[in-house]
Amino acid sequence: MEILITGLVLGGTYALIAMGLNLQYGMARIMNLANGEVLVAGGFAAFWFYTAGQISPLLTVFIVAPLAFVANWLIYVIILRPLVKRAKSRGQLEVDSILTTFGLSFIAVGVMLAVFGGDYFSYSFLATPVQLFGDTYALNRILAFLSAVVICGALYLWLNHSRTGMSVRAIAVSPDSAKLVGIDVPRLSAIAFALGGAVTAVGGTLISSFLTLDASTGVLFTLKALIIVIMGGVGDVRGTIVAALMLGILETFVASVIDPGLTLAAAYALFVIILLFRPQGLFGRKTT
Amino acid sequence: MRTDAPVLSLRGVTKRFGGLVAVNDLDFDVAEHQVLGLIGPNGSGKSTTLNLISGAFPASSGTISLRGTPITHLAAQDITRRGISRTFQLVRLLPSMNVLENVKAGAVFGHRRRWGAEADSYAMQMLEQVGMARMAHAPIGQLTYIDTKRVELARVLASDPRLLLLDEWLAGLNPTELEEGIRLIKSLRDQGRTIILVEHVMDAIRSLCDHCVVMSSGAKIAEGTPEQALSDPEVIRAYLGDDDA
Amino acid sequence: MLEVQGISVSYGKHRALEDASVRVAKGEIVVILGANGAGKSTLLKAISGICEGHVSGSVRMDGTDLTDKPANRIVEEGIALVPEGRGIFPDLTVQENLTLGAYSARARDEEAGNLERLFTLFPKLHERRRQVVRTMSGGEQQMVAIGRAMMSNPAILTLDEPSLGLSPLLCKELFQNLKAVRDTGIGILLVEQNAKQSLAIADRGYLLENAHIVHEDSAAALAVDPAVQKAYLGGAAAKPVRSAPVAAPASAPRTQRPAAADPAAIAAAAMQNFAPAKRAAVAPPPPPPPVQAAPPPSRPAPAPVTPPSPAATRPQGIQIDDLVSRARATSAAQVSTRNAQQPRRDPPRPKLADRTTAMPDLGNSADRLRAALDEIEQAARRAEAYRTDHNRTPKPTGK
Amino acid sequence: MTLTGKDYKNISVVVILLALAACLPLVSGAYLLAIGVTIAMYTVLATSWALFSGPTHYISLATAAFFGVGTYTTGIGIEYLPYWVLPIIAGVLGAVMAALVGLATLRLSGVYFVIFTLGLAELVRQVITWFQNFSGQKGLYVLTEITEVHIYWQLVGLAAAVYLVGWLIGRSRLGFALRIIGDDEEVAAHSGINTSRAKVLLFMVSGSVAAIVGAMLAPRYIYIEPLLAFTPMLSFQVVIMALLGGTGRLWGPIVGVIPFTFLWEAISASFPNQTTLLLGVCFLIIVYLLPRGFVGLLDKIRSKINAAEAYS
Repeated sequence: MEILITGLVLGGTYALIAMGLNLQYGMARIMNLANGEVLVAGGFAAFWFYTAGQISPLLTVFIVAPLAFVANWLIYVIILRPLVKRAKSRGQLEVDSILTTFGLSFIAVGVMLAVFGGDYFSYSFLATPVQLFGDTYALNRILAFLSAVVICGALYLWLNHSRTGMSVRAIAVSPDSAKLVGIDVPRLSAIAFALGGAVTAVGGTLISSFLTLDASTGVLFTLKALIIVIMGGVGDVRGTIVAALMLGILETFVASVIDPGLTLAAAYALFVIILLFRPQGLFGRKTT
Repeated sequence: MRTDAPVLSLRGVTKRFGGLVAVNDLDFDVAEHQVLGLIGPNGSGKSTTLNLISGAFPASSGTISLRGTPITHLAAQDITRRGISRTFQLVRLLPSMNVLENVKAGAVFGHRRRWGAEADSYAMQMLEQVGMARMAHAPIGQLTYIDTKRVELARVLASDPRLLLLDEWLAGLNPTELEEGIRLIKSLRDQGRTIILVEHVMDAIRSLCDHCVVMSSGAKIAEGTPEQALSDPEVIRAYLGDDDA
Repeated sequence: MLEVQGISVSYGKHRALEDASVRVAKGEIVVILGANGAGKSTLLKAISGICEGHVSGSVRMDGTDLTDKPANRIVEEGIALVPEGRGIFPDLTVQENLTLGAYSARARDEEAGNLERLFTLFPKLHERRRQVVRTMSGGEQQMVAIGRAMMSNPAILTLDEPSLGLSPLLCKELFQNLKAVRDTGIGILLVEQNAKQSLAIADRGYLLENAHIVHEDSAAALAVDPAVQKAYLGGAAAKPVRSAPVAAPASAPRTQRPAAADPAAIAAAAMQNFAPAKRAAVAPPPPPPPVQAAPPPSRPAPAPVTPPSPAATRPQGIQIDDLVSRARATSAAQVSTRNAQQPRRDPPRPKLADRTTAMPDLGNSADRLRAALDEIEQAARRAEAYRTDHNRTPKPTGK
Repeated sequence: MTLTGKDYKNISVVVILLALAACLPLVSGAYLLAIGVTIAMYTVLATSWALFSGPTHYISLATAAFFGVGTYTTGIGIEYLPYWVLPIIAGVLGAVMAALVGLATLRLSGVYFVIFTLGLAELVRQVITWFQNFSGQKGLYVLTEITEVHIYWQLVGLAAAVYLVGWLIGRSRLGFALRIIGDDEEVAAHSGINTSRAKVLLFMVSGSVAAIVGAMLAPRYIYIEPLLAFTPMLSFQVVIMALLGGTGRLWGPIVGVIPFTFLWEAISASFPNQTTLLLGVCFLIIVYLLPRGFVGLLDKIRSKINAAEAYS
């Protein structure tokens, strides 16, 4: 029971990160390997605001989100759009964007190292225990989970019930058709990419309240987010959430029963199984 | 009557894409040395049928057999190795290679595999056959439209296929090119090759094919000599639409 | 009013469309006929700004220049395309597809009204509005596609082969629907292979052959034009009456190839489809025996420059045989002439108007129709006989 | 096999160059030799990487995983077996691992492959750390008689072998098949090529070579621990060097390796804290300015000169 709840809580925050990546990869069609660095940057912001100004991470979210949105929008428009235009095929865009975002991730790591140094950073925020179903959990985790639920819910509603959200999904489903109904595909792709970045950064802010981060942990989160997105099915919101919860529970299980050092190995095992038996993801459909 | 199995036979072949039935319970045979025309209006499932035969994707049900041996669930490369080679509706060449190397690709990995000097000379022979020998060392980017089609045909011929699938090989040619193209396919016919021809140029069908299978909405609606098939009322209806008059 | 002026499109070296001009007014259906690869889809893509090739020429909508504008701007100007492959969002519901259809600013104010109108036009869409489009049948998906396009409140609706993959019954329904759309005041530009049905609902039509627009006429005139038939069934189909008695006796051994005409002649026959001025010249292989004595060839058939003076010099009864014998007599000569002439075919091309007058008068269309129907019946009998005798794909019914 | 005069010329040039390279330890000091080892190591790694990734366009980030497996083979095996067996065992282990990874991911699109290989080193590292936790040790000592010079010669020999294998593959049906796959996989399948088998085979070659390099370099480290053996930076550096040189030719990667090694030395010396950042900048420079590496640049210049000559 304890594993299940801790897992769900962890999975909830993973869902938020993966949602960010899914917006970028599923909707804007950019495989962003610098995603984890955005997350760490969000965590850094929270750390800085908290230690310097005693500002609660829950408030920092409202500063981080618009900043990350603008930054990611600029990255898309300035750096990535030329690649989209230059690419003759989906495959070429994939290779180019992978290399470019790798470069960006290194640059981000380098900048963060220069600014904050290579140390782990953590701060103590709401580390008070709460009782739930007879077990104790840290309040910050629960809060982070609840915030993640709120944000995921809002995103889900936005994607499914707002006009812009629907057009973002339309781009994911069929960019060619989207043009024909008058959607400005380049503009909306930039928005989806920027929004994805903002969601990821918010995820980072929340995660930093209970996990220890350092400048180079970003890539681990990128990996986990990628595994979740592929498991859930690219561009599929429900799949992302389900896969994130699965991964959260699995990791918690492995960490508490076998060895905390094996969480990534466990995630990979799950990933391989999915690749072998359902390469299109849990909810994805086969393309013919 | 016939003791030997046909080169290719389709029985109850069906392909569904989601809810759409692209090919519906299709039966036909191709005999040795026969040129079979597969015709029908756009979207009637001809190209899908060709893709099913060549193994580009698997049939949902039914069997396809090559000389009596089922090949329904084989991968494309295994089907090619067994002797079915195809051209593509939109010509597909290997852009980083020259003309000869493109053709060699067929000779090296096809039905009868050759290597080294033998592959080179065989590929050259095929280029001569399609009239491209003088361009053997030209890069692909310099070719005219019909020449790209000829190179693709040479690549397919170089694999020494038992059955040749030509997917709208004459489409998009201008009149002069069309004349050359028809002459080329006719020369293949005269060599006694077994061919399935998906084609829209009706005059070519009439003159090149021994036998025609007409498809509409995924199903076979007529079969016979070109004259018979094309004068079938069902066929006229499929092409010209329902006559309201 | 949509006006396309002298538009040319090339994909690399391949010229897909040359100097095409088309206009569509509101409240009319204009159909573009042509064989595969003639450039029909390219024309629609170029109009909607989604063509990947190099486009030159001009597209104007009510006087606003739309050339080189991005696709979403063109939608705002009131041109909606239903592309081949439908252009819908298969993973979304019908309702979502329609809402997305009204994405453009020009459509938003009218969204509710348009939706209501659409649901009256296609009640089925209302029934199925919560269904995911991918799970619907081909005909229903096509309906969604048209509905989606109509939701953008277009002045002109362009459709690329909407009947593709639909059963004859659904086709009929589709064309009735298009007529209903036209009656709401929308102009429709339709690219079709289904000549008869599309001409039945159209007001005007263009014939596109080998990247050129070769003919423009009213739909009624095109419907009886043998060139239209030929564009689809090739040379011999235009004269079924003649071929009937001799064509393929049922006992013919099937391994026997049809009398092998020389490739030049085959190509020549095929090329009749491309060369407008020679539309009357039919050289079908194998040539049927002349029914009447053919007059000696007055001049080589393929000479394309001056159209033959109509009717007077060509009594229609012997016309086809006449041409057949001429074609036979000159087939060898044709190759060289043609090789020399074809590349230069464009400059001396007569203007559209000239060509329409050059159309051979085929007499009373009712007579023709009767003849064609007779022929179809005969053919049906023949086909039936053939099937029972020679059923080589043994089905239970054949035995 | 028939060799043309041009082949003989190329072979002799390569043999002479390798012989010259082998003479380096005789004339140089310790510092230059250390750089020589680094260059030889990256040449082998980048060339074998490009053997697979060049024609197939799959970006493998698994070099560090294979390398680490090789290092650990030596680290564990040195106590029980003579040294010369270990690189062979490492090669076999690398090939087996590559086969498993390839079979699972090479059927799928490139992105899956990248993601999988990206985490592979971390995955193997976690598993090894976990095993070590049982035995209670943190690292392994590799104490041998093998000196830097020996390592250098081994690597030069391995480089010769890699060039030979690459050259043979280029002349073989497998190499031809890979070029076709790189151009158009569907055509390849319809020409009768078993595309996944060809890709997996090449990936095995590449993985096996990386593992051998790891095994050969283990004595240099003396003390190995998971974090050192599986450093992900290695994978990225190999990718960047190979891309900088160009993957279109067998000799492409070395053209990237040599300048990059010196550049990297300079960067590490002058900006020890900004290496990551500058590596990122290198990635961007390659993608935007040198998409086909130095080789592509040379080809472009050459074709321009040819065109200019054709006009004059």
